[in-house]
Amino acid sequence: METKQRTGAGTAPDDILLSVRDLTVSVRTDAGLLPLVKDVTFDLRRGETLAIAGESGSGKSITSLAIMGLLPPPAVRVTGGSVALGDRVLTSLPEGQLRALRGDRIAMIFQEPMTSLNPVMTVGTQLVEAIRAHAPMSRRKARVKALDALTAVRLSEPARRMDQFPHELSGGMRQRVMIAMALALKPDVLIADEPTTALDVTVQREVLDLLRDLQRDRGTAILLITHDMGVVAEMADRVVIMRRGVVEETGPVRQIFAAPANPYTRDLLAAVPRMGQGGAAIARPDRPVVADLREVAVRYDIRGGILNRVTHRVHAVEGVGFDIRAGETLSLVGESGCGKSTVARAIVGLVPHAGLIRVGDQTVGTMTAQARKRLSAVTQIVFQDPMAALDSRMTVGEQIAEPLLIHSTMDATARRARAADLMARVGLTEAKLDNYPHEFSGGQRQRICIARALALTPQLIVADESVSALDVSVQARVLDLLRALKDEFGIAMLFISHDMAVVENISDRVAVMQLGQIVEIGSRAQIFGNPQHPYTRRLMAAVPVADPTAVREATPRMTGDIPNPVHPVGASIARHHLMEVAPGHLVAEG
Amino acid sequence: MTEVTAPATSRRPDGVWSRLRHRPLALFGMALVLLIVGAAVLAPVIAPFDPFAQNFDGLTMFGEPLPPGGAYVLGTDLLGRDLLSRLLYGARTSLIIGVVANGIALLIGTVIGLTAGFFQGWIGAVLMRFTDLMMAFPALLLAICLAAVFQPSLWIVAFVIAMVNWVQTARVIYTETSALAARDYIAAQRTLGASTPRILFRHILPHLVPLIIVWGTLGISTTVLLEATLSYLGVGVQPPTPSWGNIIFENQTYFQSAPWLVFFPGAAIVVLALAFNLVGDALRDVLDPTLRGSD
Amino acid sequence: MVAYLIRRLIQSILILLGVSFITFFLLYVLPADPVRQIAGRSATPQTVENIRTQLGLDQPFIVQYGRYLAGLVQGDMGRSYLQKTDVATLIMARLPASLLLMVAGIGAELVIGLTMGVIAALWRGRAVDNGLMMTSFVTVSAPQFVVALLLLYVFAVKLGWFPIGGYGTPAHLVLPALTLGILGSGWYARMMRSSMVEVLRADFIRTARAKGLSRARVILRHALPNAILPVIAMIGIDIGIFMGGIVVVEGVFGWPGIGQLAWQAIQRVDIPIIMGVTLVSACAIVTGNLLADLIAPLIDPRIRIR
Amino acid sequence: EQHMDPNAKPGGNITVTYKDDVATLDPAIGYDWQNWSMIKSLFDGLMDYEPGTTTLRPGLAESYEISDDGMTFTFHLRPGVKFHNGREMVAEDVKYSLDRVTNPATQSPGAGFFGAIEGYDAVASGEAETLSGVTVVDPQTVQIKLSRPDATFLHVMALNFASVVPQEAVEAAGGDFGKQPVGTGAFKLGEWTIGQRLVFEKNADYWRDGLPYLDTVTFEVGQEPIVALLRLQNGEVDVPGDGIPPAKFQEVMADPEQAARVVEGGQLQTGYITLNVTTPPLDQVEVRKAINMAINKDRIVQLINGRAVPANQPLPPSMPGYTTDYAGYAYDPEAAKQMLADAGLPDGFETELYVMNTDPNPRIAQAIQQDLAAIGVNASIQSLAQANVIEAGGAGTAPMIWSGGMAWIADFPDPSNFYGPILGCAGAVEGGWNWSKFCDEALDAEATAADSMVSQEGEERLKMWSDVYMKVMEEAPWVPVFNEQRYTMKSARMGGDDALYVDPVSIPVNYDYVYVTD
Ligand SMILES: Nc1ncnc2c1ncn2[C@@H]1O[C@H](COP(=O)(O)OP(=O)(O)OP(=O)(O)O)[C@@H](O)[C@H]1O
Ligand SMILES: Nc1ncnc2c1ncn2[C@@H]1O[C@H](COP(=O)(O)OP(=O)(O)OP(=O)(O)O)[C@@H](O)[C@H]1O
Ligand SMILES: [Mg+2]
Ligand SMILES: [Mg+2]
Ligand code: NI
Repeated sequence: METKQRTGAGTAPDDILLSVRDLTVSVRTDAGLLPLVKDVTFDLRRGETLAIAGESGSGKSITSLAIMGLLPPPAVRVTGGSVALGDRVLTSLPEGQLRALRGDRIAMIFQEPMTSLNPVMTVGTQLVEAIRAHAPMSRRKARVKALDALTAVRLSEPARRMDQFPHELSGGMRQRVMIAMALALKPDVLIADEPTTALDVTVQREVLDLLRDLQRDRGTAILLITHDMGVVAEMADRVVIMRRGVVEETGPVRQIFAAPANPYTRDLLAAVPRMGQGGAAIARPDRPVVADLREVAVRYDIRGGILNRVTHRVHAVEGVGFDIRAGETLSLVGESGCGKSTVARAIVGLVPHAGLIRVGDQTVGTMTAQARKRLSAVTQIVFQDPMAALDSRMTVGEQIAEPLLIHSTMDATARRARAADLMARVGLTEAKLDNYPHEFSGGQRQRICIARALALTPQLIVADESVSALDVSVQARVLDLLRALKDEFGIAMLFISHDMAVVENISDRVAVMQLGQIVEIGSRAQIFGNPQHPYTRRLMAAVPVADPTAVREATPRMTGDIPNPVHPVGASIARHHLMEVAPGHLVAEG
Repeated sequence: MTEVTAPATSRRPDGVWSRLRHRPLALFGMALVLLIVGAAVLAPVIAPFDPFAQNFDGLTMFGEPLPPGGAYVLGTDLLGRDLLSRLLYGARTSLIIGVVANGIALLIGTVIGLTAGFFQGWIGAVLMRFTDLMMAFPALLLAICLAAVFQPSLWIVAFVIAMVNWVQTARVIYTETSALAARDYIAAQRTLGASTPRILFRHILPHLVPLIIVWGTLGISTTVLLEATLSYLGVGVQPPTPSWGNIIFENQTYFQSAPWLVFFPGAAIVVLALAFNLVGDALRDVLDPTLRGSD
Repeated sequence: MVAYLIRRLIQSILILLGVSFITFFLLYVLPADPVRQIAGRSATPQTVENIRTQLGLDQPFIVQYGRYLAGLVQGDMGRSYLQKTDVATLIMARLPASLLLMVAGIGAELVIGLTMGVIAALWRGRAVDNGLMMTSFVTVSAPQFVVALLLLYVFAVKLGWFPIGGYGTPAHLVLPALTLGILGSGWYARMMRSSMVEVLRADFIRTARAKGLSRARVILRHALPNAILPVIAMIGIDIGIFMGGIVVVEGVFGWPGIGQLAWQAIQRVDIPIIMGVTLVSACAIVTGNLLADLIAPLIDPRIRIR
Repeated sequence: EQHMDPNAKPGGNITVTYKDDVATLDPAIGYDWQNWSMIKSLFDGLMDYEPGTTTLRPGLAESYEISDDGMTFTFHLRPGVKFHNGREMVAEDVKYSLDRVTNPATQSPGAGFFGAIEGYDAVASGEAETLSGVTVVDPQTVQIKLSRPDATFLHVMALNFASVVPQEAVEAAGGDFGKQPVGTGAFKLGEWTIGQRLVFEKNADYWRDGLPYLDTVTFEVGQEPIVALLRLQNGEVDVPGDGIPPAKFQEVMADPEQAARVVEGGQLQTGYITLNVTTPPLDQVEVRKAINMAINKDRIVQLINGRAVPANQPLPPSMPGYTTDYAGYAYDPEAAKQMLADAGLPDGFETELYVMNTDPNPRIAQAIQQDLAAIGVNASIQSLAQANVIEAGGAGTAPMIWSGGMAWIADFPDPSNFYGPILGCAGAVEGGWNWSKFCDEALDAEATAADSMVSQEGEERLKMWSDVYMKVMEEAPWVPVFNEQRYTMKSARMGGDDALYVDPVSIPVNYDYVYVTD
């Protein structure tokens, strides 16, 4: 093995590490070879961060997998161009030699931290095997190295983590483990494919900081793949904009953000929601209250003991109260696990709750089939993962028409016509009515879910992270759609998201949740303009800004684990008391 | 890149047959199934001999069966009966066992697994405890006891096999249903106000189809052989009614001196199971919309 | 954990109670009279009645069952009608052989089936895959007795590699275990194949490859343990099927297990033995299921025992 | 008297296999054909048979006297006979053994054989503990009084059930005597691994000097007959206890070397179909005769590879009392059909044929079925486990039963043995073994008369029995089908007279007298 040269941060700009030339990747189909990525060319220099940005499906992941030689066999393969790491042409290297480079000279971290680690092996084992695959050494020595790596990524209690399994770690921790694994062997190139997309803002913040620090300390070249222009602005030196498999534009970040030459790049940048740019909130105190929650609590039982009795409870939601008026959007923000989804599910009657929930003229509670049906006519939910929320074995047309079948006496043609109409409303063509969910892109699927939710023209739509998984351009389109629908039909909306920029864009009022309770609630202007609770402030500070010139102040780092809401049966929970600091702006004291 | 150009109607899911048509293996499987069913139905017409006739010239002087070839195409059995004719008639019995009894078992298993998995709670608990109970029985023993209590006949045997064989299916369906019931799309259906039967039949059952097909096709040979074992233990289909299973069992000790008596019925069972498997696999793929376009 | 075990134990006992009740009832209504078997051909009606009374078989069903249970609680499984020996003694003498065969058989099943499944999954869509899946079908459809005899004939009689039946040394175990293994492997091969195909698509497999691990390590260390999980659950179900299949194989190989005991007892309505064997088998099945449930979290730490 | 073989070499071991496990070695209980010969080698009764024959000879009794009225038997015991536990056998033991076997608590299936002993009824009903008819005269002498004359009594005393057992060993075994047998026989039980193997060891103190020849006999149980034969061919087994399986018969007989090691002999067995005389239309004697004429016995014999001879009467040819000049009902389906028509059944009738479910019995039943179909009788087959067939037979619900697998093998070589429980009125009750439910008081009386004759071998008595069976055949409650021949196979090293391998009372071989040549 050749010795790795490391020159640190101050590298000459022409010191090219990874060079991609006219890379073309194709998939073999019945109709012949279909290019997925065409003539992609870029260089990655020592010590720099190159971002590849672009909408979903633009070929970012395929490009990075092609570099790694990990294209899914046998259908997808490189059909043209080359990838060179230093003087070695990766695309023509046999698998054995390529394997020796993987993880050693060139490492990769993947989008999904939840599924990218082997669930049945301890974190330590997975690290140790990565190290030993390339540097023959005793298990003990490798463990020491692994521990160093975990410490380097600032994982709390690294020694304990070594013997834990991935599922025992939070998403952010897992991503750190992935990073530790990638960096343990000090590779020249690190490819990070959407490393933070699946994470909370606060966690995203930490991971990004970490990557930057590591790069600064070690001079690793990073190929960062993302669809989040905020992340690009903050992290990258240069950026490659891709669309439909071809490179649209390449250039230094500042230049591209300041003066995008390519129209697509301009669109992309325009679609980025930015903090502080939300339109004026429309106060609607005159409108009728559509949803009213008072002292809502949801607890999940944890059973144990010989008789399998309830010993502990997860206090997922504790004493939450708010109302939403017609035509109003209330956003619910907070970190993962704070109970946002649970509130959503309680409102649509999917989980039993204590306290009072009224939607329209219906009281949500233990319901008969009839009441359940009536409730569904007034409120609908749109889930985070549209693929999971659609029946994969039914055409989308049938699924959109299904509520009509359940609730109305329309005949099949009328239903189909209405479904087609709804499809059109959410910007999809009628021709796709007979397609199945997997034949749509994520954004399209989400729109189908929205169409289905709209079929009964409910008074309230609960959108649970409905745009989180979408890339900016699609996200913008869905948000526009929601906004239009709200204005057109006067639908009230409970909008759940961890993306503060999106929240600022769409909401009239915002509620901040922490550990199952609301810690601050107020109008958008109040929350964003004058956040009172420290937790709210931290959320705000964590948002990456899509402006490479912005100077970000250092954020206080979170330490330790997220406090968990599990308590023994009978334990009393400290409730926050909300104080009104301004009209309609309530903040938890303490 | 343009939007989908194909006319909407061509993508309707009703073309199961038309899509099956393009799969040679599926066609082959179907042809085999038809062949076997045809053989069973037309047995009286096509069988060269009376399957019950103990032909005088069907045995050698020493009472040995005749090997294949000659007047008896597949040879004769220990009573001098024409094996081919017996196999043709045996197809009737074996189809009833492998398809009907197995189908009933599948149905029971699916209903119980589905109900328990979907409703959970006390209904689920009661049903699954009952399933555990049935699973704890050594199946063969239970079958023997049941069959001995009732007078053995084809339909009783079919019933007994159904009673014994549903258990595994129920378990598997239960696990799958529980997982499905926890998925978001079912929650979405609930919030749409869909009735329970609707959720069960329109949204859960179709997802269980692949599983049902797998267990159904695997069950064919197991049930056919179970019938044979029951016959052997004296609680099965009564002689001289032929079934592929009991032909094997009657003659298995002769596997050296008269291998055709074991080989042909054995092959028939394999072919039957395989034919249904080919059709089942193809059907599963065709019914799976995520695989559309791959055919 | 302890609480869980206790809970499962209680559940198991209830299941065993149910099994014993149903079996006892079926045997009660069975159209065969054990007393006639005991009394023999020359017995006078009076002798027959004497024996019936002695065995308490003239009592109502509930009383008989109650007495059986009472005995059972004291660890008394009754005495064989025809062998005039404690059923417990008879079963205990044979149980180890059956358990050994079961463990070896399931082991063989797993080895053969899983190997087939893994190979098929790795080369899915190719001729190897089709061939293996076809083979799995043949094994599922093959009659036990014939397979057993065939193996015996080829490997013991013709080639002389193994003893012709019998019990005692590991060499004796090979053929019976192999028979059971071959016959049961088809199911596992199919399960394993689909499970493996699924796992090979998982993200963490890609991660493992990105680390530069060898192909063998990726498959054996990363894919296999994950793919094997659904198969573990299957073992529980399998033991039930196994207990039925063991009769024939034990017969052919002269394996001194409880299968043969049961077979003779059924022929001659020796009710205490039938009851005993049923209960012991049920115990094995229940224990097997429990073990499968206990093993699962060892393989997959995400599964929690509650 | 000792029948010593001059060529015999003492020592060595032979291996015998069986499919079924040995249920018990308690002589009062064991009634399977496979433990019958084993018990014979472990125990002795007062009477015994010459090896390989049906000729009675004294056993533990050195001599005996029969009173003139044939009602009192006085046995003089052989002195110095020791049980395996070392104690000397005395007259008390004989009495104890007879009391034990007749005691209802013992649940002996053979208790009924001792019905002629005075006081039997009291013991059987539980009123008495001991048989009043058995008295110990002195330690070497036992006297047995009968309540009615019984010509077969000496045969009864040669039955396993009459074996002499030591009380202390029975009591010490605490109900498990069947697993820890102690007798006076040529062998004693060495090792018994349940479900696997039994080893008999030579009883060095055996009272017949020089016997047995073998040091040990190993019985391996749980062996499938076809596998046992493979092992025999491989030289691992000396005698396959279950005989040559049908699937292998032709192969063995076609090979001269192997065929030479097969010993053929008759046995006291008849395979028959019972016709339930209480079930219409089988209650008409014409119908029963028609059925007798419908069965093609030659073909059935062919089906079992010719391992039997067609039968025409209940008794097998080798049984004293067999009627040699009787032609029986000849196979004549046409005439049979005519008879049915005469009986008012021109279209035949529907009936059921019960059969035990082990090969070759279902096959034989199907052959019978076809023969019946030829005369218009439509019999559906009920192929069931042994216990279920016996149940149906006893309850009288079975119109026809093929006896195979449960067939009558004589307990002792006397014509009376084929009558009582299976053709007499005593067995024709609910649960009895007379499955045709045939009961003719007059014939019963004749039978009793014959048995009351004092001398057993008397020509006159045999003539009487012959008449009884001829009259039975007149009534045709049975269709005698065949008398099975025995084919015992042995390994090349086995020595001893061929007769020992077809010993009528010790199946498959007489262990005491066979030896190995290597
Ligand atoms: N295994 C495959 N077979 C066929 N087509 C594929 C395969 N994997 C990806 N594609 C197609 O290749 C194109 C590029 O996919 P890629 O995963 O690189 O997109 P991406 O830019 O990473 O998008 P995202 O932001 O959603 O991750 C898409 O149109 C996708 O449908
Ligand atoms: N079925 C359940 N049983 C037990 N605990 C649960 C259950 N569902 C959710 N929880 C717990 O309730 C708490 C709140 O969960 P919830 O899904 O509402 O969080 P969230 O705010 O939506 O998080 P995310 O942003 O990750 O979706 C979490 O601690 C979660 O672990
Ligand atoms: Mg991607
Ligand atoms: Mg959530
Ligand atoms: Ni615990």
